[in-house]
Amino acid sequence: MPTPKAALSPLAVLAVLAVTGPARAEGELNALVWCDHTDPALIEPFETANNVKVNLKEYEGTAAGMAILEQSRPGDWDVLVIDAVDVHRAVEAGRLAPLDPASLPQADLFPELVMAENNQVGGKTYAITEKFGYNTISYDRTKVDPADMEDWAALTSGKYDGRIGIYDYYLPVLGLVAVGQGMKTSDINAATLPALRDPLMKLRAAAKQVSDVVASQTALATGEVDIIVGGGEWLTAVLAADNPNLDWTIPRQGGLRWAQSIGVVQGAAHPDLALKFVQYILSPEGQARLATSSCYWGMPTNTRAGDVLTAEQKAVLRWDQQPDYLKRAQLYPIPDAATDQAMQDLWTEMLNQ
Amino acid sequence: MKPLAWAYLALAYVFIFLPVAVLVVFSFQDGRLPVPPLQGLSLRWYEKVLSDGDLMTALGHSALVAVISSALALTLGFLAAHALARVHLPGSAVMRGLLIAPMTVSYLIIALGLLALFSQTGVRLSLWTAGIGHVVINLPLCFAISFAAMGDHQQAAERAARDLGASEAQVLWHVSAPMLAPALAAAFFLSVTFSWDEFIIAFLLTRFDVTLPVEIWSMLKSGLSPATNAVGSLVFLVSVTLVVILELTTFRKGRA
Amino acid sequence: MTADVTILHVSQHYAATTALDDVSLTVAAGEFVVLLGPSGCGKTTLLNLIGGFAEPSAGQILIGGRDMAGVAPAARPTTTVFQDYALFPHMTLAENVAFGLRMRGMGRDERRARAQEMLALVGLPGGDDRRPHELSGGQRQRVALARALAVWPDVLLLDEPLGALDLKLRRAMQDELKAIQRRVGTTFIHVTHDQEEAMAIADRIVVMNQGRIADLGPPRDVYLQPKTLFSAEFMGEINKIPVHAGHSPLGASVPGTGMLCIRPEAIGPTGSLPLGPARLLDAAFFGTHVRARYAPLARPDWVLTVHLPQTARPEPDSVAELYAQSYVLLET
Amino acid sequence: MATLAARERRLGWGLIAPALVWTAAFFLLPFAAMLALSFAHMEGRAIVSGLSLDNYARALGDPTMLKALVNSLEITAIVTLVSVLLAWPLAATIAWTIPPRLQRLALLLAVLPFWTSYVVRSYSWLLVLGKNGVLNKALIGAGLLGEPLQLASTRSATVIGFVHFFVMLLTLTIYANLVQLSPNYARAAADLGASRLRVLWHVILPLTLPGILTGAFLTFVLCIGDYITPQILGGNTELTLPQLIMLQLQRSGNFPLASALSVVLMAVVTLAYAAVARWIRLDRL
Repeated sequence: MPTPKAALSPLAVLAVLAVTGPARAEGELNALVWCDHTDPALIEPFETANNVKVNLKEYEGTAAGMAILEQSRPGDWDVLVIDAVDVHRAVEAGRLAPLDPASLPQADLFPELVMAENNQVGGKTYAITEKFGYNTISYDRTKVDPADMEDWAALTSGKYDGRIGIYDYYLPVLGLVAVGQGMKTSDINAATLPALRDPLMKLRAAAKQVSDVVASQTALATGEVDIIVGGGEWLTAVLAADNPNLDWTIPRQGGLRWAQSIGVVQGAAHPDLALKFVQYILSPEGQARLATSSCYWGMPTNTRAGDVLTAEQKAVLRWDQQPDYLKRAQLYPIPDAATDQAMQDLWTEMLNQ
Repeated sequence: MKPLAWAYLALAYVFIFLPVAVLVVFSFQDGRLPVPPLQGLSLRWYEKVLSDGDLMTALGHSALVAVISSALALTLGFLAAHALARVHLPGSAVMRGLLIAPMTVSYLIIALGLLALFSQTGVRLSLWTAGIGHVVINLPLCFAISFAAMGDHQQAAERAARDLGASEAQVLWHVSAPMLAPALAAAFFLSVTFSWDEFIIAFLLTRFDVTLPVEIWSMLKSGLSPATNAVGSLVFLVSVTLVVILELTTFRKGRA
Repeated sequence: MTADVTILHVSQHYAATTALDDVSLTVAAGEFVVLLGPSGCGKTTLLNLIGGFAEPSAGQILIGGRDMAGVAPAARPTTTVFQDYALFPHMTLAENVAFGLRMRGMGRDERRARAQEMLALVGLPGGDDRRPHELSGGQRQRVALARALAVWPDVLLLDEPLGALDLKLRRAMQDELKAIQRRVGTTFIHVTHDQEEAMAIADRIVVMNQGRIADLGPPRDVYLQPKTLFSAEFMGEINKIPVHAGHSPLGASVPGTGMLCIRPEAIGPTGSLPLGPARLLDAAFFGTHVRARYAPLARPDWVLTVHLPQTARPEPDSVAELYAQSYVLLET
Repeated sequence: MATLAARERRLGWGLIAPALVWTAAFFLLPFAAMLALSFAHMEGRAIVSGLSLDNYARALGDPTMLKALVNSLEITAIVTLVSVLLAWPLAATIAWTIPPRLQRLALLLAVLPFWTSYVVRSYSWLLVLGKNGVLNKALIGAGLLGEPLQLASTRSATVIGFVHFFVMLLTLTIYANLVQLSPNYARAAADLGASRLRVLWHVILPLTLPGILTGAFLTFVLCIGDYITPQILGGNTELTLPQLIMLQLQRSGNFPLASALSVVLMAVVTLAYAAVARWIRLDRL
């Protein structure tokens, strides 16, 4: 009679899966990253040098990354790339392990990008800033008046209705809406959020689409839209070779500075290898490759990457304008859990208009 | 009436083939974007795709999951159908309903349910967990097709085989399965197709070892590119070849 | 290769209906028994119980002295030739015939030889690479027979095996079936609703009606000396004359009370029992005999059916004295 | 000693058990897990299990969520209706106008694009419908259009993508239904004096209705639960329920709310099934 054995089989499958999972080979590094880290040109040199396999899973937006960690088991992840402003959040959730600052090239970073108040908690360093750039306005300069792009108000003036795309990440874009209203991103909280609602909906009404990193690039490149709100060098630089008409600017009211940090996950199966990976990413070579990754470009935080990058690459990255930009850009909003939820709900409501 | 019918037919075929035609044409685009104008013909995107290790790995994963999950779904479905057709069991209507039920549930919900179960029981996501999901969606299909195919003719032969001393396993292997072969082949083939092409379950229940649709999805997320067209065209070419071969062999014979 | 079958007080109930009602029967080893009756009489149910396709609600079935309770069809020393033959369409004739042997783990060569032997037995030598759909109905029937006999059953069960054949073929197969049974010596239990077929092949006929045995005995006895009115009527055409205390409206005098049953061919111008004068209503030539219908003068509303010799040419409206040569008085 | 009937039943249970246990373990149990999760709530960013109805209150009360449900229902209704209306004449044309020996070929052709990858099929519509896509270029080139049509990232694009897929599916099911009909029905009706239209309306249509309903129900289930097509073609505009579920799951990590929304989605499908269950036989597909 096959009954008892057969009856157990699916549960047995489950049990076996639960106990063993797919065998995690020695020398496999699991990293939860933004899409720029998935460029083979960045990863392969590390894999070859250390004879390991790097498994990458990409995500967009801290909440999405935290959700993935929430659904994982301890030891599933070794490396986490996260918005610098959200390092605290990850540390509070127990997701990041402390790092030895001495093992990292802190001294070589642009001073503004050390971001100790973000990367440290209780005096301990949990992450290091690896790449940064700006969320502002990207546009096709043959199709819009570049002068208009210096003022956030131009976007909702009616002139560009149906020609605007919005980058689908609530934190920077809500921050930009705040900046456009003359508000500081750090002032966004549950009480001030309602004030952003109307300007956000007005922007949405003028927009044709709300899309992720690559869809935004594509839309701009194919002329689907002429302006991307939330764009910046990360969006246009990668397309510079194909479409030299794409440009970006920080309007006079200001823009946002994004910065991503990298750290080792708490309880990582391979903490030493994970640290090695972090060190590789922060090395001048790693920094140069990360800066010019196929998914999106962005400024390296390690100044010594400047020796590795070519002059053309530095021009596209606007290496020399950084002092001015850094002055005019604010950091991402850092909402508490309730405000974060409210911001997401507002965002979802905006999507569904 | 006739000219109208032919005109409708022509329009319908244009509608049906338009996206595929565009897909194939722009897979030869000699430029970065698969949108007009056609800048020239090139095979470079095919080269790129065929030398893409991740893509080929995903293709292997898809084939593996499709074949194994379909074989399992067919086995389970066929045995269950055989039981219900052969033995009068109490509550058989309820059981039939239960086995068919997943067919009325969206794949997304099945995927979410399994994700909830797996994350609560600490099962690590992998190709196997996606495979489990694919068995869940294909089991009702295999069961329904097997059950519908069972008739008096083959049940009489099963009875004769039993009378001649065959054990139940021998009856299934030597008589039922060969006699129902066309239906079972159709069920298996449909299952393989569904599993091969399934996205949301594979997307939510795998981590690194993804299947082809998930890999194509991430290609798509990494930008509009003729490479995606090339992958799509290749998948189309392979599937159509397979369909035509099956059409000319198995199913034509099965209908005779 | 052969065994007796004993059926003891077997009943079979399905929900509200009774398919078999306290049936007892003994079949001797090597005997050819035919279960005969109209559809729904319980004959197929009985066959299924012997074959193990169902189990009786009550009673016992013994084969070769062994109680068959709880024994699956495969484990019984019986095999069945099914009404629709149930040949395996995806196997060749030889594979069909060898199937049971294969299930018993017999080697390929050995079972191939046995299959050839069995096919030869049923008159299908050679051509064993054909598949069932290439055969005629009669040939399929032979294959089914060979397949069932190949595994040396003690008892062969035949469920209306000739039902699907046309009349001519059926008569030919009857003779062969009988001959094959003689040769193999296996006990045959054969179900049919065709009384001519039953008489042609049976050593003994079991007439069944409404779940009970209505009559049983050699064909001659069942035909000529039926024990029940049902059996008398089922075995062939019969004239029925009510008799009360030795008297009937035709003046015939047989001691007792009941129904006087006379076969049409047992009536003629001579005989032991006078039936009085009757007027010819009509007559038709049937090849082997002339079928005439008479109305007795004593009861002109009755009709007596009479089989006259082939050569007879009765005059229309003529009156004749009729006599019965053999008869039976059955209780009603 | 077990009776034969009991042994048969045990065998039957043995044969059906693997499928039942599989379905219980990987369909019912997951659904129960999801249901349990739908009553949990978020505390900060952590999931706290409990018996809260908040998620349902939001799923059915929050205008954004409700709008997604309405969007889903509207899109699904339009898609189902349009697909049936387009597929029926196509199936009928193939069954009645094309010579019998070519019918199978015609049918195979009509469903051939079915075999492209599902994700790629939606994507290829993007190439057709984009602002600089093939359709706009062709229409503008032909002088039929001055300004490009805004099709991509709209509901129309989602509907077109869906209809394309389901026309193929429905053509198959309706065709299968039509060729099973004895031509004598139509002949008898015509013989009795019915016009062609009336034959169609009073005889053929009612006879194919079960097939149409089964196909329409499948369309409904597959359409309302699909994430890919609205996500690729509709963009993040006019969210459908599956998009909203994925947003909650992937972006917010709000698995409880995603679960509640899924339960709502399932309830909608179940209601739809209950409405048509009388006429369709899923186990006789």
